[in-house]
Amino acid sequence: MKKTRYLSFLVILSSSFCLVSSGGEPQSLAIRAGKIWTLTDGVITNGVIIVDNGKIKAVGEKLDIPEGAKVLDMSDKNVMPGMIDAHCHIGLSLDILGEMDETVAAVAADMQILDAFNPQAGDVRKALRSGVTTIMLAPGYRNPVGGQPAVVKLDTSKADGWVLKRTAGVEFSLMNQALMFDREPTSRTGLVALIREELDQAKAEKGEAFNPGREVLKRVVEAKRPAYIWAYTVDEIASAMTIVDEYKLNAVLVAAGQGDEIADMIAKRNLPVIYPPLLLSSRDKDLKRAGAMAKSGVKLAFASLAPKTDLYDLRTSAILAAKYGLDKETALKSLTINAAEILGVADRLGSISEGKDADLVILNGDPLQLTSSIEMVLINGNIVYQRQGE
Amino acid sequence: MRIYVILLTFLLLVSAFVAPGRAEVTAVKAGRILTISGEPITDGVILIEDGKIAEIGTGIEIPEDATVIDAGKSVVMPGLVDASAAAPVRGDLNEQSSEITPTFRISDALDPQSKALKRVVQTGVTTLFVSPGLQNVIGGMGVVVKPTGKIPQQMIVKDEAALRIVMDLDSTQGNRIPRREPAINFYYRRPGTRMAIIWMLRKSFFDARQQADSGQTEDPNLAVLSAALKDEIPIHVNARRAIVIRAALKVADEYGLKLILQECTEGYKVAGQLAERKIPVVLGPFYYYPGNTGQYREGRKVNWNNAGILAEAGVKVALSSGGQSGAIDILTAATFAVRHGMDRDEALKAITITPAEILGVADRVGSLEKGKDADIVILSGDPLNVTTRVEKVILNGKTVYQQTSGETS
Amino acid sequence: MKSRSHITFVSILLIVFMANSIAYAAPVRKKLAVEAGRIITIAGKDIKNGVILIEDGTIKAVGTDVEIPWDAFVIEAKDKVVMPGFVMAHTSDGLDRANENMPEVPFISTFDSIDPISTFFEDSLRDGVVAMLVLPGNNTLLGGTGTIVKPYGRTVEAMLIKRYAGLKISLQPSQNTSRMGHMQRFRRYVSDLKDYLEEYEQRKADAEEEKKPFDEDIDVTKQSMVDLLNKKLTAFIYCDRAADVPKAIEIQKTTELNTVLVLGPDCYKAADLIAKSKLPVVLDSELIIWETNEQTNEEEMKVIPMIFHKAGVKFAFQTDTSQYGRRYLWYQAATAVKYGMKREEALKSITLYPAQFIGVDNRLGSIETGKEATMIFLTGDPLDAQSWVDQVMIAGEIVYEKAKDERLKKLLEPPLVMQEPKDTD
Amino acid sequence: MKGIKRILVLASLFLPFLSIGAFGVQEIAIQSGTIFPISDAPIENGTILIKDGKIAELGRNVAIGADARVIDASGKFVMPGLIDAQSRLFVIDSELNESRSIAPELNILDGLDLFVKEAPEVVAQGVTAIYISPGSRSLVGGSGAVLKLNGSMDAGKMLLKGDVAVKAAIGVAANNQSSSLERLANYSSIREALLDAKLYIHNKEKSERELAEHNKKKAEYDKKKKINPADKADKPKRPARFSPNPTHEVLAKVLSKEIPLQIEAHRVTDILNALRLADEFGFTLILDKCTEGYLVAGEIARRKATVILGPVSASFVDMPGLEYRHHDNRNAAILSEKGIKLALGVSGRDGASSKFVALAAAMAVAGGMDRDMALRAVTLTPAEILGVADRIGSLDVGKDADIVILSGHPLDSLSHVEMVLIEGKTVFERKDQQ
Repeated sequence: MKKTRYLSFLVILSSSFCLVSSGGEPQSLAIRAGKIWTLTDGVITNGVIIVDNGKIKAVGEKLDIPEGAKVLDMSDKNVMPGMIDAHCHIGLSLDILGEMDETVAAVAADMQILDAFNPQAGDVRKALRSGVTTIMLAPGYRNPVGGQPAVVKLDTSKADGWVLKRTAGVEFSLMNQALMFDREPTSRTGLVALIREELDQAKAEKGEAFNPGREVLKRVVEAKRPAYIWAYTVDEIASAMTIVDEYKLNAVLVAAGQGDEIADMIAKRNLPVIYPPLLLSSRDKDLKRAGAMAKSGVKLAFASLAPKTDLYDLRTSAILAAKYGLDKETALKSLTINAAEILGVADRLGSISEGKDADLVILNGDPLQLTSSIEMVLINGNIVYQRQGE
Repeated sequence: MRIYVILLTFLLLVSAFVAPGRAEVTAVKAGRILTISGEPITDGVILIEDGKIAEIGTGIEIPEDATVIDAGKSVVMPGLVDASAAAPVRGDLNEQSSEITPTFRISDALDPQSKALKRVVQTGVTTLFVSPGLQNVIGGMGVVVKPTGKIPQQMIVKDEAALRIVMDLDSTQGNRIPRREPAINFYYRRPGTRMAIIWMLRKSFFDARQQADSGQTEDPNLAVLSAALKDEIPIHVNARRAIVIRAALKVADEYGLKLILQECTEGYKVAGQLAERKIPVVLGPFYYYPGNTGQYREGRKVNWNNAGILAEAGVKVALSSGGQSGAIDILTAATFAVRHGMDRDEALKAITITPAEILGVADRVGSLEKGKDADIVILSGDPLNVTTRVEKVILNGKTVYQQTSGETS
Repeated sequence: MKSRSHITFVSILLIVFMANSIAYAAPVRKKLAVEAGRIITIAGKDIKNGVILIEDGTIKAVGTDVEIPWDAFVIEAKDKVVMPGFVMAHTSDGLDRANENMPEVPFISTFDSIDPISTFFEDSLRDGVVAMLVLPGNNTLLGGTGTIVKPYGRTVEAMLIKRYAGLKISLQPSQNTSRMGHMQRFRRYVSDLKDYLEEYEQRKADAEEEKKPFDEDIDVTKQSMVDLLNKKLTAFIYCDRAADVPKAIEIQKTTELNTVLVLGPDCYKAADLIAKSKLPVVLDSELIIWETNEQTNEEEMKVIPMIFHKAGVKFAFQTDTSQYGRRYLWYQAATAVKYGMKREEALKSITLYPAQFIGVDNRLGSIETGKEATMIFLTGDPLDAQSWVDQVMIAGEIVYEKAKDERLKKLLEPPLVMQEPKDTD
Repeated sequence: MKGIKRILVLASLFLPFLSIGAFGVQEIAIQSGTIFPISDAPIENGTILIKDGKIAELGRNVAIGADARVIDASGKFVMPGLIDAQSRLFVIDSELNESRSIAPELNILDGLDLFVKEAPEVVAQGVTAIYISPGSRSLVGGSGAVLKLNGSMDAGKMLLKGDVAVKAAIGVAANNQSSSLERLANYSSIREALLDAKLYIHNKEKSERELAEHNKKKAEYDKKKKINPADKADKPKRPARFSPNPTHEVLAKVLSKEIPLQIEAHRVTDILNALRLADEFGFTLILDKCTEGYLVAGEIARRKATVILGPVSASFVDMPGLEYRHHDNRNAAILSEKGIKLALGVSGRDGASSKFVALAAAMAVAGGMDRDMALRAVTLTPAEILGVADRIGSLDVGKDADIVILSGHPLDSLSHVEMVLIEGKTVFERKDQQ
């Protein structure tokens, strides 16, 4: 008796996560919003967003709504662009080592994380309620050269169209976690040496013999593809910068938590930083780091590194950073447009402006308030999540 | 408490003036200056200009715009040089995947944030030599650093300063089967006996010579070794027991290598040979009697006066912390060396100019001379006294440590 | 290999001791006079060119104007500094094994475990230590009782100063118990003990009432704890970290024990609490620890003796024989002076205070009339690294002379130059 | 630079002492701020008068003595100090769990290190009191305590209430090996312990009766003896001595409702088991964590069990394992709507987390909880559940002056704590670090 009720309740809940997708064929849609956080040109109060064919057609204060357009009245709500999680590992196995890292081979450049991604996984569907519409799906940090991340949208119900970038670059790791006691390399020096060696060989690669790994790294060395380098502590970041300087890589620092110590140098090389989640157990001095980094001119994007933290807490990170000295605008941008720029998808995502995808998040309050919750999420103009009223 | 605040503010104002290394001149006045290179100077002045010693001596008039550090009655001496310091590196100091890793450069892994560095500078050490771990036969290349700077590049004084070779039994260590691993993996690579260690050494140098003769140098490892054969890179051999030292000398004779011996716990037994071959030694760590101290109980045959005996015999001796972070600071090591019979001046040299010479950085550090780096330690009294304390440390002309009453409260 | 070295090593020892015994076979002189260049009395001011008059191993007079009786044997020490021997209030060296596995063994005693030929005692004598309280280690809740010995003599009985002194209580939990459980265990033990005593008294009362003879003794396993509660023994309570200090103080308050705190390095944080409690303290041999300043992120030196000194705590130093400098009591004192502690105070913390803590200050700890003639002859100032212990006198008997220290010779002099084997190839 | 920092640090160190020294006895008035008494409706531009550590008066128009120290709170918000009912502050890692599975006689105070550095950070976020209870690895883990963060390092001075509740845990110990059998075993072994306690009480009472009886007999016997020593009546035998058992003593108190039993339970089965125990033995139940409570809110409400809920967000906890699988941020909202007395705890990874109590409340609001209820759930309600509501939890005349002054609304994530007073003493004052 109890059991059944408990089950039924569960069912209801889970149903609330899954999609309320409205039909298949694209139609035009108009959203009246109390506040529109465009992020590229300020905040519009009592504005309208007109969506056509999944794209934003127009956004402004008083626009006339085309006839036949479906109207969403959100005049007491806030609208912001769909948030972008710059690094996470959902849709893989929950076990950290499970699907993220190739532990036998230290160098796995030609591996593609998307091959391990399960679009129907529970945590992917659950992720929609967090207001994150696009993620960078990345391999872990346990390989010196760890494979190729992908950029995907979270409306994975459809068969196709949700993959923005199948191969978005190559992941490197200079963290001590990339060292294993029974696999080369076992030391930081060996780690740096190994990465140098790989890049050298890639440079030298003529391309006669078929070697997919080399091919990939070659593009990285030629700065055609970005290198995503995991480095948390100062010494790790320092060795990352050394390599970037030596090979003139087009690089992004991942999880550079202690970057503020040498922020000026990071800024000088204008390396963008994908910032690790601000944990609710951190000490004050660590919570201040993000703000300090931004102040000295480093471009930030936040990441949940799920399953380390819930995607739902991506926004929490931004809010904590803001509470501890990051200015509000930058905090918001680091959730959206900055992330889009760093991941190279700013042409389609990251702001509410004409021509961009209609990936929108509708909240019942200021996005930088923990009290405000996410009411509705749209991807390509389709409602993919709607909050159950209790 | 309030008094402290006032005192503190005063001190800090002073240091605040000194701290930013502006191109302007700093002058250090002191009752007694131990130059090490020359005679001690009483009531002398040291002029510092952009990190270097511009003038030193008595009767030097101080430019009025100069910041003056008046050390009063205190004793001033050059920053100490630790010729074998604990490596400020996170994680493994050895690349376990091979026992011959000459290209392993410890400088790739330096951690500027290391607590050990911040501590060691407060004991007066301004130059350190850091080398790879002891678990490879040929471990790789060490680096001379100063405990300053935010990234490794800013710390390095001399990279690839020496090649580390280990002839003690350490390189037979870690030879185990890891958990859940098939029995065949690279943990079975290592020599198990001293015979094998020395054989591998011979072989590597033999190959290196072969390659050098044949002209082509693909293998970077061998390239480093042949450089060592040509004395382009000095060789540090870790040898504790007399038998190992003798073996080292043999190998050195065979390949005409120039050696620098490290640890050398039983060096006193072969002092004569070391002297006639002009082989310098870097002593430390120092074991206390009685014996089963040290990983291989090499403390058993310890002689407290090791340093004294070697110096007596005419060997160039440097005293170091022996690569141990918990070890006594080298000033105390010198103090005890004197207690046990070493000559005072020798002992002072053994923690300043001698190690600098051994590391090949004597042109920059190790003594107070015109043109050298302004690495200066100000002591409350005689350096070889336990009750003397470090009051101030100046590194490249900047005050990096200032004794405050905050310490003790 | 090991065993052989051990044997050789033992034999060396025997030789040394033999040498000593031969040297001092002569009967202890009844009357002695020490003419010292400088006497550090600890009790009062230092005395230049003073004389110490000794009769039957006790000091009869100290001063400059002491005239020497004609029949007294005069010891020339005009170029020496004479001071009372050092006292160690707490050590667990010189035992074959310091800790029992069971948590509650108050009934065992170090007396049964002290190893007279352990080099620790010989080294201690060389370093000028004349008395030490040997207690069980720090890993057992109720570790057992201690023994006060002098580091001289071939049997424990010969070394003995006090057979039954001090009981070790450790607040550091052993494996697989939490601090909560550890404390609970202690409280439980005490309450059970009181319970037992009540019962015991009751039986006694009944017996008296019925005019029966009552010959039941107190349970031997509980005796030492009973003595502790009756202040016949002093509790040496080991605190691993600052968090344990309040508990130790609580124990002392609730059970009113004579208490000496034996502290781990972390305990400096509780210096003020300790000062308030007025309990004597034995510091850890690690006198300087480093701490990262939260705000500035700088590494800061914490000089533990100074912190306690400023807080007004009375403490004694102890040594760590495995550490190079820290193994000398004088080095510990010198370190404290280095960072601003008063010299007199520092010297007291290695002589008089430890003597008081272990209750032998009526005999040792200072050079005063009426005290035992136990003193050391130094070649220079005690806090100077360059001065050595030249002679040690215990109860009017010279028991150590540097000149006759065979092992010290071996340690300092170069070996006989041996012929180097010629390479034949 | 470093120098200036140092001075700042020192200054901040002095500040409390100075203010204590200077204003300890004097009366204090906090003026013209928006006051949230929690127990009552907010007061615009009101005044609070503090006399020797207690709240003497509060309201719109309060007469202030001439010599009173006036704190101007105009444009600011004033509320009672926050309470974290699931704190890990002062806890020594791995000192929280005893290897024995049933150890109710343990006291959390023995497992704390009051010398840790996190405390000032926590106070700086307006948290003035915390409740710490033993860990969840042992089934019955000992009693918890409420401490005030008044900057003292002396447990005696910090302790507000000891032996608040006995901590038990169902299922959590079984978290690793997630067999439901294990969970069942947990339940039954706790039940056994309680039954033993019942038996113990019975025996105790019995032996007390016997002893009383014997004493009576003895008295008569003595009287007889006095009258004629020749009396041959044999001396009454003293009954066997009853030796008290601390374990059972504590559980006996639980059974007699002197101390509530705080049961940590995450999953529905465990929560229901906890409720069953409460039904059977009739002790006062505090449900701890209660991760899946929203699924059985009705059951909990029916039993009138109180709940200390947490963590509100999954990112507070370390590795959301089996226990947190169905974690939902609407939990608090659903439970409180059912009228369950509910406190919000942080229950974070470590001590520092305790500073985020206010954020936890905000998150609960995001989950749909009523704003006032959320505020109550981090102030008055925990005070009531922990039985310290007579001292703290709201701004009422006669209560301790544990007061927080904020730059903005308490639930505003970006508002700053300007000043914190504990019993009238300033323990934190904000100097603009940013």
